[in-house]
Amino acid sequence: MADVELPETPLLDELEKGPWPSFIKEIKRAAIEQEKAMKAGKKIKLPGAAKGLLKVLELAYEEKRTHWKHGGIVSVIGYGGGVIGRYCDLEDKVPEVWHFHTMRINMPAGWFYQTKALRAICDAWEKWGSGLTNFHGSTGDIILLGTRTEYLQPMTNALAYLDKLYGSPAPFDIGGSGSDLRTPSACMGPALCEFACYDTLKACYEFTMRYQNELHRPMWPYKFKIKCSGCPNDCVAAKARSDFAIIGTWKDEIQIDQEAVREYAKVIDIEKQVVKKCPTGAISWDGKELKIDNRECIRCMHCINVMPKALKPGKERGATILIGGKAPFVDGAIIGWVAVPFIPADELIEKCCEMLEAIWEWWDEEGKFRERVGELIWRKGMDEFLKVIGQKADVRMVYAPRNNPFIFWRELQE
Amino acid sequence: MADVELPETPLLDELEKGPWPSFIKEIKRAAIEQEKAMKAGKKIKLPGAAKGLLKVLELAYEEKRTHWKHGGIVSVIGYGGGVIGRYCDLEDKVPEVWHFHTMRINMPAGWFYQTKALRAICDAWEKWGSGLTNFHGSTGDIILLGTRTEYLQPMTNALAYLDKLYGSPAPFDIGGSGSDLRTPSACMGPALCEFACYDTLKACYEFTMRYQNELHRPMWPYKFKIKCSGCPNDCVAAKARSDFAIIGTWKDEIQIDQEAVREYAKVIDIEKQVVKKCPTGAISWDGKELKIDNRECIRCMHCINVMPKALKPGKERGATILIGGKAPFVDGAIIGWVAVPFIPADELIEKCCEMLEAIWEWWDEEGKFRERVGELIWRKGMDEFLKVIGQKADVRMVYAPRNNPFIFWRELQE
Amino acid sequence: MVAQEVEKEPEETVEVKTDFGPPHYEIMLHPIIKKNYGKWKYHEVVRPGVIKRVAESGDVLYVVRFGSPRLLSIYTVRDICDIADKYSDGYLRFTSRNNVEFFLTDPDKIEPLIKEVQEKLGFPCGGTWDATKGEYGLTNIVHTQGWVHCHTPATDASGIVKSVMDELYDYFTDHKLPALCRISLACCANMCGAVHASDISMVGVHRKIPRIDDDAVRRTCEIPSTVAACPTGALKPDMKRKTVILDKDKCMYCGNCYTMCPGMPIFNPENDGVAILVGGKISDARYPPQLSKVVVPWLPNNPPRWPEVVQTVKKILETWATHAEKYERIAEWVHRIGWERFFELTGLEFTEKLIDDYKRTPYIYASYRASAAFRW
Amino acid sequence: MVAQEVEKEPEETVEVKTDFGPPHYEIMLHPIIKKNYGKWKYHEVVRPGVIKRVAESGDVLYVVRFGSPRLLSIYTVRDICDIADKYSDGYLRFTSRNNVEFFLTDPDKIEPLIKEVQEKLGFPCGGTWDATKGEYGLTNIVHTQGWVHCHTPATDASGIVKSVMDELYDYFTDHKLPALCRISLACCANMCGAVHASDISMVGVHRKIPRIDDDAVRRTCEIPSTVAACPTGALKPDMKRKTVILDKDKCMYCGNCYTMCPGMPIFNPENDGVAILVGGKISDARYPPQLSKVVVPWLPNNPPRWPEVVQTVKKILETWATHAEKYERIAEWVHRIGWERFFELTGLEFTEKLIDDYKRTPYIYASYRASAAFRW
Ligand code: SRM
Ligand code: SRM
Ligand code: SRM
Ligand code: SRM
Ligand code: SF4
Ligand code: SF4
Ligand code: SF4
Ligand code: SF4
Ligand code: SF4
Ligand code: SF4
Ligand code: SF4
Ligand code: SF4
Repeated sequence: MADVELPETPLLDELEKGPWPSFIKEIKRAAIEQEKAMKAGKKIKLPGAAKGLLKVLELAYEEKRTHWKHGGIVSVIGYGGGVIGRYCDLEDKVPEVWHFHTMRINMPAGWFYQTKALRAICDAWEKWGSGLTNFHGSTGDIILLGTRTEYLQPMTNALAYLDKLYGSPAPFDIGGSGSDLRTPSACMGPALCEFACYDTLKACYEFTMRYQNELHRPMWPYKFKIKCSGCPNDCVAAKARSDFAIIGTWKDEIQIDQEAVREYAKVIDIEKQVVKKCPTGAISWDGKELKIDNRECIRCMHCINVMPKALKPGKERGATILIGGKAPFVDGAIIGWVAVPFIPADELIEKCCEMLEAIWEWWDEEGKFRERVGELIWRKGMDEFLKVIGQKADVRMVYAPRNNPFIFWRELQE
Repeated sequence: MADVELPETPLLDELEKGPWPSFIKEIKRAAIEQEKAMKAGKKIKLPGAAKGLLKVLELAYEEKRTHWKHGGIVSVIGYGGGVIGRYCDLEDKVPEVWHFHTMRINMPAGWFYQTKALRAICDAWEKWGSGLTNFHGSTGDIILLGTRTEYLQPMTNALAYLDKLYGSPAPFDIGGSGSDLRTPSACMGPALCEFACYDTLKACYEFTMRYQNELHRPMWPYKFKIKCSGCPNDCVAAKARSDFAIIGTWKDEIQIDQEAVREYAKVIDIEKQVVKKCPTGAISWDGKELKIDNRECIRCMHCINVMPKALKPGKERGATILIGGKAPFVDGAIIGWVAVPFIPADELIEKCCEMLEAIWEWWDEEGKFRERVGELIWRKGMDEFLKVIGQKADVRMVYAPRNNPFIFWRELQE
Repeated sequence: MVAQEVEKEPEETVEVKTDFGPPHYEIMLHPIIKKNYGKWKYHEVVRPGVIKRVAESGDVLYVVRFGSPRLLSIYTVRDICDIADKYSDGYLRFTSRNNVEFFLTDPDKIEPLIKEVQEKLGFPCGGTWDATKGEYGLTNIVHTQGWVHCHTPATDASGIVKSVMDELYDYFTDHKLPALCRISLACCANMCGAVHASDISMVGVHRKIPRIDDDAVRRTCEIPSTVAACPTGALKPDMKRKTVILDKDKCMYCGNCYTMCPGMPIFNPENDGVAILVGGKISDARYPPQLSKVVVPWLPNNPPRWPEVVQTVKKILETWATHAEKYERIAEWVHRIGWERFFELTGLEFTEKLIDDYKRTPYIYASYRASAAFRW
Repeated sequence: MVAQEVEKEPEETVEVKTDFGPPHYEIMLHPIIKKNYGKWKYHEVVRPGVIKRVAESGDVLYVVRFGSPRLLSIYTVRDICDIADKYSDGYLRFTSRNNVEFFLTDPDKIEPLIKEVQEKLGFPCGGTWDATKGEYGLTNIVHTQGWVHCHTPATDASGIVKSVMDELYDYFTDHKLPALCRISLACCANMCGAVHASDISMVGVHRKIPRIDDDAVRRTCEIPSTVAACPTGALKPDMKRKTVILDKDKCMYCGNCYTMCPGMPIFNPENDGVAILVGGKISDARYPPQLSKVVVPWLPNNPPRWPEVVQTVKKILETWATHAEKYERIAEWVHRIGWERFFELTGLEFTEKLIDDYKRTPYIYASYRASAAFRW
């Protein structure tokens, strides 16, 4: 690697030290290897981008500030989202990254890959971009970090024909950004996890495919996120990070394999680790048999988590829908709250689609610019929202009923 | 009583039935006895008032609505509050109660009486009013229910000279109403209760006397209430019903009489009734000795309540100040929250007075019309309020720290 | 002496005196109380209504409590005084929940006192609780004026209270409840009392928008403060016509505008009624103070005895009493069993009306269940 | 053929194709996964980083997890692919927290795999936890772009994460924690990630008002939406001058206006920094989901290694780890011991800055302690 010269980055170099893998090493590696590849005759459209990034970043570290500017509108043909425009305020000093747009690529549900697919993406991005990526962005997309405006379209095409041009088992499409449906995501669910109460990958895929238009063409008041977790453990943080969280759960009784419980009893302290930790005191254990009072169980998953071999969610499976989760702007951070307590697994996708469409129509009509759906519901009242989604009020939607008697009786007003 | 004729009140008569003492019987009794007294030659300035009330009330019961109107401004010389003006919208039908103003009389702290004092009030009110009272109003005053505008001043004078004119051991003064300091109240505290952590009656009396001007002359944005409870049991509901709640508490260790605990153990289940019910699990009991981990104790009073003979609040006594308690208008019902975690008993009255005066000054300056102090603090921030009362922030003021990073750094702005 | 001068009452000739304040409480204390002030050692509940208080000095005082209708004629107050003179050395007190208490030094006089009070006044002995045993009586209902005196009520106060207490009488005279249970009533949303933080409360509610009488508004109201009083921003000033305009979609019939302005009465006989709240709590014992929560949005005004309200309150009380553990107040009980079960056990209906949507209230969001964990 | 035509890349000549969506996930599944899809029976943690998954069919799959810096050059991705081809039949996955997982059928290959990954990639094996034993590893930090790519950051992302993970490395490779602990970082209050609901989070914060460049505002901003973006109402449009006016007393430096309008940069090298939040939680396990709470309002930006931030995070983590019971996440631990003790044990200072005063947030009041019950 000695033949490639890197800029001096004394501050960044500090971040190559220590045991945790270093992102600085990654940037340097891209800088070096892309240059080497170019020298070796490979087609590289954006030489020096990673090197440019090093320079900009070192300066940021020196000055304790970003050197990236607002992006303006950059996009690809037929799409309104999926690209985050980005310019550098050091145009003269570091022209290599004056444009440094990000592309968001819709990952396969559950982030499963064949190496063939990954290699193909690498090959295309080696050619058309900085050679830098995020696996993954925090919405779940594959993030391709940094390219110029004029390469956005060819790179998009490269992905669209990734199978034909690069030997991928399938092409890749652009993900969401802007005021559109963001790339839905899902926990590994039934692919690997015994707790999954519905098929998270299928649901995620179905939503993604059915709402390609909503995903690719921002036309709403603001962004909208869907995340699918197979059980209340919520391994994609759907409750906090999506407007529409689908959390697998069950309605009937936890399945118990008493023999397996007794096996666990040999290695763990069931009384202390399970019985005492049940939030509703629903469990008892007499040294031989584990009893669960399923009327008291709130399906928190704890006991199942501790003894996965012995306990399983019930057979009547489905999901709870939580609505409104989001980051703090403007009305404050929200963890989504219950919109529908239970939808059976076999009706789940269809029911969700019906609801999603109704919600979007209403939000489109009533939502203010940059008003997330949770904020709209708060402004309009759950009453109206429940009508929109065609649900009856259920006490499971609240921690507690209202504490004031200021109730609207709209039906009584003439 | 047959010689006094009462109006027909078939609906109200239903409320004479049943075992609980009947307010209708009281009204009727006043109607009858006042008339009889008059016939017997007693001076009665407002004959027929109670009878009039029966008529108005029967009509209210028939029509399911009140017949009382806004009061306008009625008051007595030198005072701005203490009288609730009230007119009836049935002037023609029931002229006896066309005026029916209420007088609020400042009760003795803790609602303790000599019969001589009560009799004197009765005598004066028999003459100048309807003969109807509330013992007591829900702020704590003696409520004299219903008289005419022209009798307000003589009745006030009767009370002011109740000792001289009616043989009361002391005169009585008017209580608060309108945008003033409302009549402070106190639990029986040290007078009867072994739990009192400071002298509630003395505190209540001191505030009342020191702030006679504030109590009698409404001049603030809105009402302000002070209530004194001797311990966290809060027998005057100060936390919920006063802007400034003084709740007795202690800082050191609960005093335990182990012998007495063992006595209790003979009649109650200490494990179940005490140990298990301690909210922080601070108590243990081995059948012989009760141990309290006072670092874990949150002074909730439960264990002391159950075993008053064995347990006592610690010796380092004082009070917690909660601020902002109020009914639901406008910003919602509030249970007061901690403004000062602990003031030692011997500094309590002076510290409270300092704080009260600072709060009132600030509120007077900054408060909007009809804005309770709790609402003002909410609008302005605890930050500013703490400066006003000269307190440092303490984690005991909150259930939890803020959940957003939207913090003002006023000291950094030039 | 002219005739007119003779007519002047002494009260009309004295010099006005102000700001002398209430009597000092010390004057009003029974000698035993005065002697042992601040030196009480412990108390014991002798029977419902009777608390034995023992001082460090060894003195013993029996405090005997009686239920009162609060609205008292002076003639009844005099009777009370007679009894106090006879049994209680001329001293007595009222509690913070409007009960009457007498102080006895001789335990043998307890029963005669109770008998005499019941006979003469019809006031029941009770309203206490025994925390040691964990056996609780129901005490008096804190309440307000209603149709007896106030101008803004959506319901009566004393009539409902009488009806409820008639029905729950035995709970007052006995210790049959598992924990403290405070009932309150307010006749309008001003909530004069601790309705916003009681175990069970009743509050008068309107369900129709105020009727704006433009003339009356012009004549009697300060328009800016009336407009400002509206918590939902439903009122706008109409400068030209010197009145106010009401946006009926925003009004939730709180009546706050009527409190400010007589020109917009809101009462409505057929639509006014009573909401029921539960689960408020004030003491710090075991569980932190809680605001009350609405569990029935409206019951009709059905005077003279409001059977729907009475039965609902009774149902809630008895359901709780049957299922709660010792010391477990309604808030704590519901915390343990969940609101799901509360509605199931009481048979009350949960509707969208019970989901908070009052934007001014800062708790709205905290009430939404941000969790997929619940009972079926 | 003209020269120019020769230059055209295939990507420049294909027909634009849209809305075909991501690859179907099935294509991407390892054959054993596909076969046992939805039919997994249980899992066991073999050692930190290695989860044995057993299917109803009896099939066994070892999932081996490695920490990743998330920001990867394609050259490293290719290395990862090489390893997957060698050990994992050409399949792999990433987790929702950016770790890499390989699928092994032969347990004997686990150690060689771990060795090879460590040597070639420098990625540590770990990031798992064993709920059965109640022994937890720390996993990767979810984070954002920072100075690497974003225009609004108040701090960097990857640099702090690297520094923190270097310090907490052993917690990743081992199961030394009593419960799950999720760390997140966002470089500004937009909080791209679950910073608002993580056990420990770091968020970039400004402390100075934005600088309004009137020219730039005029040139580049939509004034109404910029004004509307301000949560505190600190901005007003200045119609005449076609710019905005800022009320500095109302501004709490959130930067939301700058997100909308490049004309009012808010970054400020000396005053920007990092706030620390704790006690967020998302799973329903045992205790309901919680928002994170601010416990340190600001720490300086001190690149390249942010020692103050690193030490504070470590101090919190280790204090918790020392005192918490098994399964007790930070939220649950604090719930048990009280915030009083949290501040005492961690040595952090509680100041007025930590008391909520963000009026838009609907939780403000619920955060005020309406109780006289607390610890000393
Ligand atoms: C790339 C990514 C961070 C990352 O490093 O992973 C990201 C980056 C940006 N986010 Fe984000 N957000 C990313 C996931 C999130 C998440 C997490 C999630 O989706 O699970 C959140 C919190 C959840 C939520 O949606 O509330 C999030 C909440 C925001 C917000 C605040 C939204 C709000 O309602 O409060 C903004 C502000 C905005 O929309 O203007 C925002 C805005 C932005 C912008 C576009 C900056 C801006 O103001 O225009 C950032 C572009 C950075 C850049 O230069 O590339 N980003 N953003 C994540 C998307 C990658 C992907 O597609 O996979
Ligand atoms: C791989 C992953 C899902 C995915 O689709 O990528 C995953 C996988 C598993 N999670 Fe998770 N969780 C994953 C992210 C999450 C998240 C989301 C996050 O961290 O942002 C959460 C919510 C965090 C929160 O509550 O704040 C999450 C909360 C849990 C819990 C709840 C634990 C608790 O006590 O609160 C369990 C149950 C347990 O194992 O105790 C759980 C259990 C599991 C199990 C045991 C499920 C199973 O049967 O396989 C999985 C492996 C355990 C292990 O690693 O030792 N998983 N898990 C994610 C791993 C990320 C990583 O690389 O570390
Ligand atoms: C008489 C009394 C009820 C009773 O029957 O006991 C009462 C009666 C009235 N209250 Fe009250 N309040 C009474 C104690 C309370 C309490 C309880 C307390 O003080 O412990 C509260 C709740 C605590 C609080 O202050 O928040 C209370 C909260 C209100 C409110 C709402 C204040 C708010 O900030 O939300 C109003 C409305 C107003 O001030 O305009 C109000 C207004 C009124 C008015 C003056 C009606 C009005 O709108 O002008 C009532 C006059 C009734 C009448 O005709 O006599 N009253 N009021 C109580 C005073 C008696 C006394 O002095 O002892
Ligand atoms: C007399 C009175 C004080 C006064 O100055 O007037 C009083 C007196 C006593 N209270 Fe109280 N409380 C009185 C109103 C209250 C109130 C206020 C209210 O009801 O509006 C409360 C707060 C209610 C709430 O939390 O919502 C109150 C909450 C308590 C508690 C807390 C019980 C709990 O489990 O939450 C105790 C402790 C106990 O006894 O369990 C208590 C304990 C006591 C004790 C045992 C204190 C003592 O050592 O003497 C007193 C007699 C017990 C009895 O009656 O059996 N007192 N007590 C009030 C009686 C009203 C009545 O006539 O019934
Ligand atoms: S959310 Fe549940 S189903 Fe999905 S991976 Fe996590 S534990 Fe498994
Ligand atoms: S799932 Fe949770 S609530 Fe249900 S029994 Fe298990 S530990 Fe208890
Ligand atoms: S508040 Fe405390 S001190 Fe006062 S009467 Fe009640 S129990 Fe006694
Ligand atoms: S006062 Fe309350 S917290 Fe303290 S030891 Fe007694 S029961 Fe426990
Ligand atoms: S609650 Fe309302 S109606 Fe009843 S007395 Fe108070 S202000 Fe009047
Ligand atoms: S009743 Fe209440 S909400 Fe309706 S206009 Fe009047 S003040 Fe506003
Ligand atoms: S958190 Fe803020 S600064 Fe960081 S990537 Fe997201 S929008 Fe950009
Ligand atoms: S930084 Fe935030 S608070 Fe300040 S002006 Fe901008 S949007 Fe408003």
